[in-house]
Amino acid sequence: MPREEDCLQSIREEVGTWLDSNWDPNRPLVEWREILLAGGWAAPGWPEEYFGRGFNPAQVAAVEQVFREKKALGAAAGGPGTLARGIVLAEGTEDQKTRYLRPLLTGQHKWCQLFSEPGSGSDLAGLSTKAELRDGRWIVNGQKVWTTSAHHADFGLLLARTDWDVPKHQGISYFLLNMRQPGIEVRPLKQMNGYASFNEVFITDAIVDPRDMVGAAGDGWRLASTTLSFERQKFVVTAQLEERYADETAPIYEEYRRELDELLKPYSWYPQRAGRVDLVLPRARQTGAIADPVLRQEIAKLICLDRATDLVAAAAEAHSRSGADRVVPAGSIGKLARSEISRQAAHVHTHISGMDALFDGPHAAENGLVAEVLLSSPAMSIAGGTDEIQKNIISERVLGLPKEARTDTGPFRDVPRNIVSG
Amino acid sequence: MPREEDCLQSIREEVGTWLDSNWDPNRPLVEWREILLAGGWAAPGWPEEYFGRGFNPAQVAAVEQVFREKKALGAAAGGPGTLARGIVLAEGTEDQKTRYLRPLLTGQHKWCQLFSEPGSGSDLAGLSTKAELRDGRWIVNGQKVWTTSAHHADFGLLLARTDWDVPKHQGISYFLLNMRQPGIEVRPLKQMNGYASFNEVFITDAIVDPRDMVGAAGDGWRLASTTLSFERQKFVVTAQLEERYADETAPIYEEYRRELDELLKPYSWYPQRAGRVDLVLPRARQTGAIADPVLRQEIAKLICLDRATDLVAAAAEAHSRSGADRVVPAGSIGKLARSEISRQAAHVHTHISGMDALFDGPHAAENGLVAEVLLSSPAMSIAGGTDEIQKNIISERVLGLPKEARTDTGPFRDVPRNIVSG
Amino acid sequence: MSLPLTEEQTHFQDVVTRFLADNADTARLRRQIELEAGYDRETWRRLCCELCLPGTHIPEEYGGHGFGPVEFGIVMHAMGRFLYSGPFMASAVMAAQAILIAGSEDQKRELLQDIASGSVVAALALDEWTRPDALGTRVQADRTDNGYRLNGSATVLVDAGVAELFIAAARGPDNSVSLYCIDAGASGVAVSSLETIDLTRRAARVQFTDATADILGVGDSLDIERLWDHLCVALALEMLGGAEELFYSTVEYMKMRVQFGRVIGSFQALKHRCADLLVSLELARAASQHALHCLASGEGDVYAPNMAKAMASEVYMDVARAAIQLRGGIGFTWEDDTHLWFRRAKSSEVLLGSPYWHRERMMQRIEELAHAA
Amino acid sequence: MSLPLTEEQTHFQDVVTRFLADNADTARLRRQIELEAGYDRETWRRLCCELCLPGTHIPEEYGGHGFGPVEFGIVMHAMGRFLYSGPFMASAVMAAQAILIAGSEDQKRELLQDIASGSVVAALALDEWTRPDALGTRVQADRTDNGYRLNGSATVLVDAGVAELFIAAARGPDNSVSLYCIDAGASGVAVSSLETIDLTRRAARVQFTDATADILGVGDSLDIERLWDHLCVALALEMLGGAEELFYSTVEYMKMRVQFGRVIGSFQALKHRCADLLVSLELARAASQHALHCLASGEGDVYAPNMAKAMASEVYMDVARAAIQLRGGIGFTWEDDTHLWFRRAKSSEVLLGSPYWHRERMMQRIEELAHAA
Repeated sequence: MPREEDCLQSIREEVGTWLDSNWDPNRPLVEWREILLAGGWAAPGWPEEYFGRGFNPAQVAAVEQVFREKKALGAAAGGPGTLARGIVLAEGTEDQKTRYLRPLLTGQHKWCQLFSEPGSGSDLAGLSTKAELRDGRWIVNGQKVWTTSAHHADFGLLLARTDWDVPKHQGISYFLLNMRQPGIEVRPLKQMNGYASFNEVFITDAIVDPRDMVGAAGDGWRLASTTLSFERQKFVVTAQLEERYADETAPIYEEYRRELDELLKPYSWYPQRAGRVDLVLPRARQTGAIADPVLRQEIAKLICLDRATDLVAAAAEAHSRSGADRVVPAGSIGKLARSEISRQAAHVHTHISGMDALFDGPHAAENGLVAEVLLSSPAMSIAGGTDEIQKNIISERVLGLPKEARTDTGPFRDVPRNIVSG
Repeated sequence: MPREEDCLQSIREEVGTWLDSNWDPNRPLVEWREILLAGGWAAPGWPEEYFGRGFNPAQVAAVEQVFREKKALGAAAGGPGTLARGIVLAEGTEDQKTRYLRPLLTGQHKWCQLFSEPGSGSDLAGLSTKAELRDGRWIVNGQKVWTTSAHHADFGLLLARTDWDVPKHQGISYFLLNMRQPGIEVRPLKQMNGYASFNEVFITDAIVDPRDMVGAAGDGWRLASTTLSFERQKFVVTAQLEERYADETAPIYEEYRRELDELLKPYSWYPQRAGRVDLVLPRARQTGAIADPVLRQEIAKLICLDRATDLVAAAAEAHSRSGADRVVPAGSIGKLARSEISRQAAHVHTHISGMDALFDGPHAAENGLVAEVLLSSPAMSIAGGTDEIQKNIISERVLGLPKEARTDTGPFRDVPRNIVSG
Repeated sequence: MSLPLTEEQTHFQDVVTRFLADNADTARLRRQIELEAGYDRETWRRLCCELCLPGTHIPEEYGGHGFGPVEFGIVMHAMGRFLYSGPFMASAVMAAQAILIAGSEDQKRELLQDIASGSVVAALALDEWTRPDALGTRVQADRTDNGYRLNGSATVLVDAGVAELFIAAARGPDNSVSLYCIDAGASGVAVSSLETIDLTRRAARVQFTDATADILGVGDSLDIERLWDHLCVALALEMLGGAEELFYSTVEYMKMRVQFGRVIGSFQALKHRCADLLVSLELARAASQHALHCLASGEGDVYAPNMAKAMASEVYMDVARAAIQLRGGIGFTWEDDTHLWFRRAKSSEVLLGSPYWHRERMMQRIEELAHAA
Repeated sequence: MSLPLTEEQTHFQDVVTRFLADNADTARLRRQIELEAGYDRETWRRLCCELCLPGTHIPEEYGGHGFGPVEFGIVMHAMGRFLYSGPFMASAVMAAQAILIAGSEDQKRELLQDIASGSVVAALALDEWTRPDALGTRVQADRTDNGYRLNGSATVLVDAGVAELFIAAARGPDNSVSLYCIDAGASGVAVSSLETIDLTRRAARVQFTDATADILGVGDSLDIERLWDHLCVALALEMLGGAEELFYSTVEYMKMRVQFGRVIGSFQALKHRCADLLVSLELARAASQHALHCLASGEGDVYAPNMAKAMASEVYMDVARAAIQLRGGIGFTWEDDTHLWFRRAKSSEVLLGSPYWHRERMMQRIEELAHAA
């Protein structure tokens, strides 16, 4: 134990010294990150041959802490780029690593994720975007949807079907798609709450060089699952998303805040989607609804749900840290509970607001935030895996009940699917 | 119209005159019914060759009315006997009609219905009671359950499987089983609410004469559906079940009330199963719960459900009388609604009663009726077709959604089924 | 109890439905939404002149057709089914009903004729749309030499500029609430648009500043509850129309949409959800039909309007939530029509009183009856 | 937040579970029910002497083991899981907790030792079991020369003849509610059995007629809410044990029962119902564990016991209803064990306060805190 702490301390000292001589808030952001990469501090959790030092998570956290103390900025932050970094590092060819990792870390390249399609929502593996090898190049045709930030992405993580004569999971391949080419058209996708946080991507004879296939043909489904598992990994030094260094005025911080804003913009309505439970008691006090015994019941139900869901998550966290193996996947349970919280919160907000629930816009309750809750909450039980999919997961994987009989196990060519008009 | 009324009037006069000269409350019940049969007034809706006069329902109702005015008793009342009369009359052989119809009308023979089995509840056609033809007689083995009044039945309407090599609906045959034989053992089946309204019937090498098969071998499933359709038919003159002629002291009324009591005994808890909505407001006023705004909401929800369910039933009745064809089967909808009413009523009764909900027995709330509601209401969503079966019916037959994929369409021998230990 | 339709009624239903299907489809609705025009004036003109719908339920002596509750129910159902966004509800139902209940004979004769023909669009202006007992708290009426003047602010359920006549509830000098008639063009009347959740039923704020007004009736206090009952039943019928349309379109979508190699309508959990919704719809439909007939006959359950509105509110929201969920991500897009019904369901849920309010009122009425008996 | 069990705790859980599985199975339970004996004295004796369970949570200085909340939670969960019908809850939890909260040092030393060892069975006698504010309305305590005398009637959650010592709540001469200690054999104490819905938790009426009593503590008014909180949390833990047992046995049944040629657990509508129940169970379990730790540490949400009891009540009833429904007709028979849990769920739902009462109390506490802040 003391030895580990000693080691962390020496890391802290080393990175501190390095930052003291290299960190300069007057440099342009990308230039600074080039220095960071050269110094080996952009991705200390990565292997040494790829800008890293092979640090474990505790060591990476120690580095991050020093960065934060010195208000030094790290590698480009989160978003689909995190997934791209993860998959290229883990499964990419040498050539792919050489070409993509550096601009991912400096933030010069933006990425997006091209998995979902209009015809395959819950059934991701039922995708029908087609990639055909013609004259030594992959020609891609199809349509993707729910793509965050596609409109300023340089590259996309693409799933496309390359073999129609095998069962659906086996015919999918994984590509790194250059978004800056004529065959790519990106259109904003407006949601019922008025935001356009996502895009539709229409792909018409887009070209992918064979060296931009990840893994082998048919590996796509496995690689897609691997990709999603990178959502929580932490081997790169990036600022916490909540730390904006708002008081700092040096140009590099300005540039950095623009980068963050662009990244976070699509998510601005997510707190409303979750139900804004935090607003319930203040608003109930303000409107007088807090004195209504019937609404008190509804508010209390909401608080119970919300509080207990946090407790379940905390317990799952404690169990996972301790390595104990409780069979309950807190993920699906929490996801279902949060759908219910959002529904109940929208219900409570409606009745707390009374007649004000009729109105929208900046002059409405809480500057329109309440209306935004009412119009966003339906997404909570759909996005990221519908309630129905979560219930399948729980009943089959946790409770061990039999799987739904499948009718889509034959060659994909013969499986019924939706006809989508682009 | 006037001609029809004239005709009814002349019927009223004829039966009135006949009763004036024949009705005598000092006769034994069966003897009176023999006279009734001989006079042709026991089953005026039946064909003339079988004790009847071929009357339509309005004419039968006119006859019943005169009987009621004169306090004359009709043929033996309701229960499984109604089904037996229906099926024998509609599908029986001449021989079966000759042997069974008369004692069914006089009440000398009691019947029971042997359809359900422990291994096949919702899936009635999955029954596995076996009938084999040996030495010119059917030998029956198996177990039946939920049999009302089996303990004093003389005969039973029996479904048994005679062919195991065809799909399940095709291998079932329909028999008239003599219950007074050594191979029949009847055991009372106690329910969770303490009543034993049903029986289990164990059938071990019971014998059925081939002339007691109804229809042909394999006709059983069709005949079972036909049987259940007789539940509401009204071609026989029987007293209304609610009319007990309680003030009449002549011996025939005593005998008749005993018959009724025996018939009705298994159903005494049915009003409690339905939730006793009628008790809710009086009890809420009595306990003071009526002043609780939260419970008022629950009571109001219950009243809404209950009232609207009656309205749906009345509308369905009006539509069916008018011959209009709305596609909604009021049966399944009403059944589901009544399950919900019973659940909500049990909930409301619990919270109206407060601490009294802990107690049972004659000293508890409403002489234990409230406890009986709490312990009987779970049956409402099971008996007569579970909620789940009703929802299948509605979604498939009304909404036209696809049927569940079947795995039991092959020869019954190969279909997975429950092993029941007798 | 709802009786089967006669042949004439079925024909009437067909005509109304076909007209709205042809002239008030969602493509047109969306154009109005984008233009912020509120409603399509040409469709409204034809609905008035060709179908004469605003006069459906207005008695013949006041220039209407004097049709019975069945025809009125047919119209309301169709209005809700197509989310009709013209001023039918505001003018022909709400304002006309207010005049019918509160107006003098002369006023009925004078005002209803134009409303029935559609030549005047009227709108009820209330300072409180969710509970009748709070009416008149924000609008005050004071006597003048030759009438009244109004001060305060109210809300109308049409966009600014649509209504030519306001029927406003206000508290008079004796503290009782009455209805007043105000020319929308009069001085002291300022109307401004409000942003609403329901894109197909706009609203506006009406500000009265010493606005000249005539009292409806002869000053006897208004039977607010009777008016509220009528409005609730009309709204409940409209809501059922919307809920049924959305429900059956969802069922059709489920028969077409494929996931995992089969139509999603074949998944039992989704089938059962639909079955549950159908039960609730049938119950709510029966309740609203019943309330309509109770009001028309003056007989039957006094709480029937509360029951109808409470049940319609809950089932419409249940259907609206399910309609989005069962469509998945597509149902959450702007381009898909589902949210237009969802928004109507959400605003109708609180309009004229939440299910909670109606259930409480229902219990009060039951207990009042019990004590009277 | 519930932490993973240590190795010792896991071992303790195994021992308790195995003992109850072997000695308090439903076959034995049913024998006690038929005999109307209330509980199996031999199992209780061994549970006291061999496992020393009644002393689990009683501090060492009063003769117990002084185990922490985790072990107490393990025991309560197991008690609920097996519907243990002996006087554990009545004596070791309810009466002991009352003495711990209200008793003087001397009383704790004197009374708890025997309760912890099981040599005395005590029972809390309350005139109101669903809301603490109504306590003491039906039992009156009056001063005598050398103590108190009690009059009135209360209920105990053990059968007549089981308890040797009653801890009764009564209203004293100064109108404040205190707890009193009464010898069950004293004159003026009459105990009669009550018929209960819950066959595995009997009850009896205790009638006091000038019964001699000692006051617990030194006459300072009782912290009723603190006692109630402790009882609620113990009950919530017990309820979760019962609900989880019933839930998992139902899931197992669904894997075995065949209809339409497939196990019923393969029908999606039933699978989803189970998934919903598991979510509710996990939430309620987290809430009850949390409440236990809040009480033990004196920190955290003050309303945690209300939340725990409200959630446990609802999920237990939901599971109980589903357990019968998913078994179909078989689940409604006497012979099937499901109704034993259903009855426990039903009585526990109202015992110590309904979900409605607890949610209201929770809101009061939240608002008290907000006003204090």
